[in-house]
Amino acid sequence: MSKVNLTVDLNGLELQNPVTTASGTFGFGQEYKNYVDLDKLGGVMVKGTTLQPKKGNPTPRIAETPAGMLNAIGLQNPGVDYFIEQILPEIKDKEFKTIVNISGNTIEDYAKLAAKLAKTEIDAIEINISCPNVKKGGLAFGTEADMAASVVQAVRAETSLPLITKLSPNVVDITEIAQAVEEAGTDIISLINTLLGMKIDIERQEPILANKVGGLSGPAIKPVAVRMVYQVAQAVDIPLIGMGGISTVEDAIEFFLAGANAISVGTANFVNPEVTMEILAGLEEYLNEHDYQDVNQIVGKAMNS
Amino acid sequence: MSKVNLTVDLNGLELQNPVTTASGTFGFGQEYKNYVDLDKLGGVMVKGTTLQPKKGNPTPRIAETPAGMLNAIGLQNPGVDYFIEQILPEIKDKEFKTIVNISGNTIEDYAKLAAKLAKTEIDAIEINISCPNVKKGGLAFGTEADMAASVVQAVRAETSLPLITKLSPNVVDITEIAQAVEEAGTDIISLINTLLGMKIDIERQEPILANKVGGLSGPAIKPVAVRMVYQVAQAVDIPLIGMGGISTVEDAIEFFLAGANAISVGTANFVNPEVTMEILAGLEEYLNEHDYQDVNQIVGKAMNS
Amino acid sequence: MAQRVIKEIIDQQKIGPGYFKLVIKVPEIVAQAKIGQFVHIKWVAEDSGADPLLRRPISLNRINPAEGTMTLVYRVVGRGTKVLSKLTAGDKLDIMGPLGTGFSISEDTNRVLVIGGGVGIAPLYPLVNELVKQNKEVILLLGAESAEEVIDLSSFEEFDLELKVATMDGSLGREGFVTDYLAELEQEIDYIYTCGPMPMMKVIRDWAIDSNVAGQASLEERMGCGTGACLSCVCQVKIDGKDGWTYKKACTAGPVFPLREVIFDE
Amino acid sequence: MAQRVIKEIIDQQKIGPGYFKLVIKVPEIVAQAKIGQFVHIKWVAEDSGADPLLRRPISLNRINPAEGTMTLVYRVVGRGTKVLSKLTAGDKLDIMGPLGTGFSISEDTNRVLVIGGGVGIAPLYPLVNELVKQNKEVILLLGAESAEEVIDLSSFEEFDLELKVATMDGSLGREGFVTDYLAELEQEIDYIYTCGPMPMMKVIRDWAIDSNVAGQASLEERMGCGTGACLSCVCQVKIDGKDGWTYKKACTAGPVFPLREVIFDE
Ligand SMILES: Cc1cc2nc3c(=O)[nH]c(=O)nc-3n(C[C@H](O)[C@H](O)[C@H](O)COP(=O)(O)OP(=O)(O)OC[C@H]3O[C@@H](n4cnc5c(N)ncnc54)[C@H](O)[C@@H]3O)c2cc1C
Ligand SMILES: Cc1cc2nc3c(=O)[nH]c(=O)nc-3n(C[C@H](O)[C@H](O)[C@H](O)COP(=O)(O)OP(=O)(O)OC[C@H]3O[C@@H](n4cnc5c(N)ncnc54)[C@H](O)[C@@H]3O)c2cc1C
Ligand SMILES: Cc1cc2nc3c(=O)[nH]c(=O)nc-3n(C[C@H](O)[C@H](O)[C@H](O)COP(=O)(O)O)c2cc1C
Ligand SMILES: Cc1cc2nc3c(=O)[nH]c(=O)nc-3n(C[C@H](O)[C@H](O)[C@H](O)COP(=O)(O)O)c2cc1C
Ligand code: FES
Ligand code: FES
Repeated sequence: MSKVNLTVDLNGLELQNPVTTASGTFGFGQEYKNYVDLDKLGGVMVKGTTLQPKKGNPTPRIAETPAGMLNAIGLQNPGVDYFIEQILPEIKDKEFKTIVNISGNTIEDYAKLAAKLAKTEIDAIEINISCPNVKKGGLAFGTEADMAASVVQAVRAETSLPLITKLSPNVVDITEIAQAVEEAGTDIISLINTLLGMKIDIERQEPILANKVGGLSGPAIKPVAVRMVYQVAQAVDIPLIGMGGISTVEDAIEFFLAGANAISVGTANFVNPEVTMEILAGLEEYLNEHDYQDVNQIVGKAMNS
Repeated sequence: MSKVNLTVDLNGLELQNPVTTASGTFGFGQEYKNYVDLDKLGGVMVKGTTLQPKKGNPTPRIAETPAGMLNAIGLQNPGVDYFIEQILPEIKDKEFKTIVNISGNTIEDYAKLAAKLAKTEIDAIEINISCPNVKKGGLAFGTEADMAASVVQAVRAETSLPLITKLSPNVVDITEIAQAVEEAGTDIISLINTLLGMKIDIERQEPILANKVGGLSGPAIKPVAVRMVYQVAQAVDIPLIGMGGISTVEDAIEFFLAGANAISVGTANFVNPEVTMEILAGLEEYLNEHDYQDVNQIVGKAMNS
Repeated sequence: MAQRVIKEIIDQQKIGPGYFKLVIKVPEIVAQAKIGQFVHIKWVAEDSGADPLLRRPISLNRINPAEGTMTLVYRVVGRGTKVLSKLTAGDKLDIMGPLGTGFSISEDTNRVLVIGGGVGIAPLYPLVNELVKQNKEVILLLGAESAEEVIDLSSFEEFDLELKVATMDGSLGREGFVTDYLAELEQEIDYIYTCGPMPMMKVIRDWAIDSNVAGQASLEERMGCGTGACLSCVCQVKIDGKDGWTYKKACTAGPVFPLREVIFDE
Repeated sequence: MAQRVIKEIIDQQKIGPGYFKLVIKVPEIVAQAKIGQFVHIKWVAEDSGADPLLRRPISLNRINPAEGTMTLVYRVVGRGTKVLSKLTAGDKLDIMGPLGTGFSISEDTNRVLVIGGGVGIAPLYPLVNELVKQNKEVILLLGAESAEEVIDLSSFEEFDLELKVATMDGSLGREGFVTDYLAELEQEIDYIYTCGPMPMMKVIRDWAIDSNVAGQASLEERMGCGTGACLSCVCQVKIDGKDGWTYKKACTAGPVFPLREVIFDE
C-alpha cells in the first residue's frame, strides 16, 4: 500500500487526518484510551461544555430505536472553568486537535464561553447551535438564520480560534442557515446534530426518556445527514465536517463524496469502540485501491455527477 | 378474547378500524389482494394523484438505507381522470374507505383535483402538501404555514368531502403548520410524509437515485414520526392519522399512545405484505390484554404521563 | 395466485466463485410457478431486525412441481445476498411468489436462440427445458467471466441443442463476449430469449432489430413491493403513441419484456 | 485494562424460565476481571445489521482465570437478550470488559449480609465465593418469583453459610419478599451487599440506614458506551455539598455504589 495524504486543512485548522469524534459521544477522549490510539485521531470534539456546571436530565437518558438511538443527556458537564483547569491539561499534548463544543441558552453565554476558551491551548471551538434560546421561548438557535448568525458573530468577536458551527437538521432549508453562519464568520461548518425524536414504552404507556423527547442519532439518520452535507457543500465555500450515522468506512466515504472535508463519528463509538481506527485504515485502503494520492481528491466527487 | 370496538370516527370520516395504508405504498389496493383481505382494512390512501398523467422519475427510484429506504418515484400516476374513470369503479364497493392522495405544483392544481374528485364516490381526500410549489421556487407547500393553509382553503372551497392534510416532517415546528391547516379547514391531519435523504454509491461515486435525493421512510424515521404526532396531538383539536415506520403492532400502539386516532402503514407493506392484518389482530389482542373495550381509549395516553 | 410463505431451506451449496444454489420446498408456490417468474425473498433469522430492510427478487432456476421444490441460483453482490449465502438447511426464508410475467413460447417459432450472461443464465434453465420439450431447435449461447461461473452447464449439456460458451478469461469456450457469436450464426433464427447484463442485452437487442428477429429479454430493476404497488421497478418500454415509450413495471408486466421494445438506460 | 475482543461462545444453556447461562472463553478479560464488574456485549451474526444497535451490559457470574472463561447469566426481557438467547456454541460475541467498579471487601467486616433478588443474584456468586474464602460469616438471602429462578442455588448450598430463600409463589423457601427476612435477623451484621430490583434495594437501603449498617448495592441503568464517555448511565448518589447529591456513572464509578448513598428514583 503506497502512502496517501490524509492531512486536511480546514480553513486554517489542520488535522493530521480527517477522522474526528463527535461531541458527547467520546467524552474528553481519555475514556476511549483502552480501545483507540488517541494520537492517531484527527480531532476530538469534547463533550458539550457550558458556562456553569450542569447536572443534566434525569434518567432514562437513552433509548434504542431501529438502527438508531435517542439521547437526552441534558448537557451534563462540569462547566467550562473545570474543563480548562482540570481536563485540558491532560489532553492538550495529544496529537489530535482538541475542539471544544460549547452550548448556551443566551448569546452572552456563548460569548463568555468563547472569551474563556480563547485564552487556552485548545485548537478550535465548535458552536452547538441546537440549544434552546431562552429569550425566544426555547426555539433552538440553529433553526433561524439570524439567531444562528448572531451566536456566531458573538463568538467570533471574542476569539481568533478556528470556529466550527454545528448545524441542527431540524430545519426546512439547511443551506440558508449554513450561508448565514458562513457570512457571520464561522471558519468551518459541522453537520448534522441529532433529529428530534421520541419513543414510547407501550406497557408503561409513557415516553421512555425522562425528558420525553431526545436526539436521534446513529445509522438511521445517515441518509438525512448525507443529503444535508451534499446541499450545504454546494451552498458555501468553507470546509465541512460531516457526521450522522457514520459506522463504517463506506459510510465515511459517502460523506467525503457528498462534500465533507472531514468526518466525525458519534454513536458508532458506543457500538464498536475501535471504529475510528477501522475507518482510518479503511480510508487509506479505499484511496489506494482507487488510485488516489490524497483524501482531498474525493471530497465532493458525487456533487457534480 | 372479548370483542373490542375498533371503529374510529375521524371528524366525520368513519373507519371500521384505524388501520390504513399509506399513499404510494399500496397502489390502489388491488395490488395486495393476494396477501390482504382488503375488506378488513380501515382505509386505503391511494397512490398520489395529479391532474395530468405523470411518467415519474428515471430509475433507480429506490435505495435501501439502515432500517429504511429512500424513494423518488416522482409521482408516476395515470392522472385523476383515468383514476376516476378506470380505477375507482373497481374499488368503490370495498369495505375500506377510499382516500385519494392529491398532489399539485400550484394551488390551482389542488383546487381542480378537488373539484373533480368532489363529484365521485371516494370517501375522503388526502392533500399531499410535500410537493414543490413551482411559483415559490420549488419550496414545498408543507414547509410554510401560509402556503399550507392556502392549499387547504383552496381544496376546502371545492368539496365537502372529509379533508385530510398530510404534513411534511422537513420543518422546524410541525405544530405551526398543523395549526395553520386546522384553521384553514382540514378535518383531519395525517403525518408524517418522508424525510429528505440521499445515498451515495461509493464505487460509482454518485447518488444512487437518479433523482439524487429521495424520501426516507421505514423504521428509521419512526422516532421522528412519533415525536411529531405527540407534538401535533397537543396543538390541535382535530383527529390525527399517524404514520412513519410502522412495521409491527407495537409500533402502531406507540402512535396511538402518542395521540394518533388512526394509523397508516407504508414501507412495511413491502417487507411483509400481510403486515396490516397482523397489526389489526395484534391491536385487538393488546386492547384485550390491557382491559380496554375501545381503541379510542388508548389514544393520547402517553401525552399526559 | 402469488402468496407469501415462510419455509425452511432444504439445501444450499456454493456452486462457483460467489455463486450459490439454494433449494427450498414451497409446494404452494411451485404449483403455480411459470418459467421466467421470480420470487421476492427475505431471510428470517433470530436477530433479523429492520436492517437490511427490503426483500430481494430472485428468479426461479428450477421449478419442480413433483417434489414441490424450487431452486434459486444467485451471486453475492451486496449485503442481502451475502446474508442469504450464509443460511443453511433448516434456516428459514420468507418468500412471496410466484411473481411477474415470465417467458412465453410461441408455437410459430422453431429455431430459437437463447443467450445468457453471468448470473442471467439462472432463469434460462426452465426455459430451455421447455423449448427442448416442445422440440424447438435451440441454439444456446452462454457467457461468463470464467468457466466456474457458467451456471447449469452440465445440465444444458444433457439437452439436444447447440451449445456455445464464451468466457472473458478464456477458461472455457471462446475468449471474449458471448455476443461475438452473433455475427457467426450460420442459420436463420426465428426468435431470441435473453437474460444477462444490460450491455450484453443491448447488443443483442440491436442485433435483433437489425436482423428483424423478435424476442424476449428478462430485466432487472430495484424492487420495493414486488406486487405492482410502489412503482420503483419500472422499465422503459417502447410503445406507439405520443412519447414513443412508457414505464412498465418489472414486477408485474415484467421481468420479461419484448426484446426489441426495451430501452436500456439510453 | 478493559479491552474489546470477539470470541466464540463455548456453551449456552437455558437454566430457568427465560433464564440463560452463557460460557465464553476470554482469557484476556478474565485475567483482569474483578467481582461485581460487568461486560458490555453484542452478538455477532451474519445478518447483524444496525438493528438492534447498542451493546448490552451483563454482570460476571463466574470468573474462571484458570480456564480463561467467564459465565454470564441473564434473563430475556427484550429484543437484545432474546437474540442472545438463540446463540449456541461456536457463535460469536463481541465483548468489551472487564468494566466498572465492582464489590470491595473490607477486612474490618465479619458478619456479612448478602441479598439478591431475581436476576440480580447473578453477580453475587463471585462475591459470596470470595467472602467465604476470606472466612466471613455470610448470611445469604435470595428472592425470586419461583424456585426455578433462584440462580446458582445449588452452588450456594455448597458453601458454609446461612442461606434463606423467599419466592413470590412460595415454590421454594418462604412465600413473599426476600426483604421480609430483614426484620427477623437474629444477629447483628457488619455489612450488606445487594443486587436486585430497585424496590427491593430501596427497602434494604432504608433498613441499612435505620440499622446503621454500611453496604454496597449494584445498580442497573441504560448504557450507551460503557466506558464513561456518554453520560447515559448516571445514578443519583448522595454527597456532601450544595445539592446533597450528584450523578455518578454506573459504568465507571459503578455499577456498585455505597448502599446508603444511593437515591432510587425518588
Ligand atoms: C426479477 C429479478 C430477478 C432476479 N434474479 C436473480 C437471480 O436469479 N440471481 C441473482 O443472483 N440475482 C438476481 N437478481 C438480482 C438480485 O435481485 C440482486 O442481485 C440482489 O437484490 C442484490 O441484493 P444485495 O443485498 O446483495 O445487494 P445490495 O446492492 O446491497 O442491494 C441494495 C438494494 O438494491 C437492490 N439491488 C441491487 N442490485 C440489484 C439488481 N441487480 N437487481 C435488482 N435489485 C438490485 C437490492 O434488491 C436492494 O434493495 C434479480 C433481480 C430481479 C429484479
Ligand atoms: C451493570 C449492569 C449489569 C447487568 N447485569 C445483568 C445480568 O447479569 N443479567 C441480566 O439478565 N441482566 C443484567 N443487566 C440488565 C441487562 O443489561 C438488560 O436486561 C438488557 O440490557 C436488556 O436488553 P434487551 O435488549 O433484552 O431489552 P430491551 O428493553 O429491548 O432493551 C432496550 C434498551 O434498553 C436497555 N435496557 C433495558 N433494560 C435494562 C436494564 N435493566 N438495565 C440496563 N439497560 C437496560 C438495553 O440495554 C437497550 O439499550 C445488567 C445491567 C447493568 C447496567
Ligand atoms: C449521547 C450523545 C450526546 C451528545 N452530546 C452532544 C453535545 O454535547 N453537543 C453536541 O453538539 N452534540 C452532541 N451530540 C450529537 C453528536 O455529536 C452528533 O452530532 C450526532 O449524534 C450525530 O452523529 P452520530 O449519528 O454519528 O451519533 C450527542 C450525541 C449523543 C448520541
Ligand atoms: C415508494 C413510496 C411512494 C410514496 N408515494 C407517496 C405519494 O404519492 N403521496 C404521499 O403523500 N406520500 C407518499 N409516500 C409517503 C408514504 O405515504 C408515507 O407517508 C411515508 O412513507 C412514511 O411512512 P412509512 O415509513 O410507513 O413508509 C410514499 C412512500 C413510499 C415509500
Ligand atoms: S416492485 Fe413495486 S411496483 Fe414493482
Ligand atoms: S454508559 Fe456511557 S457513560 Fe456510562
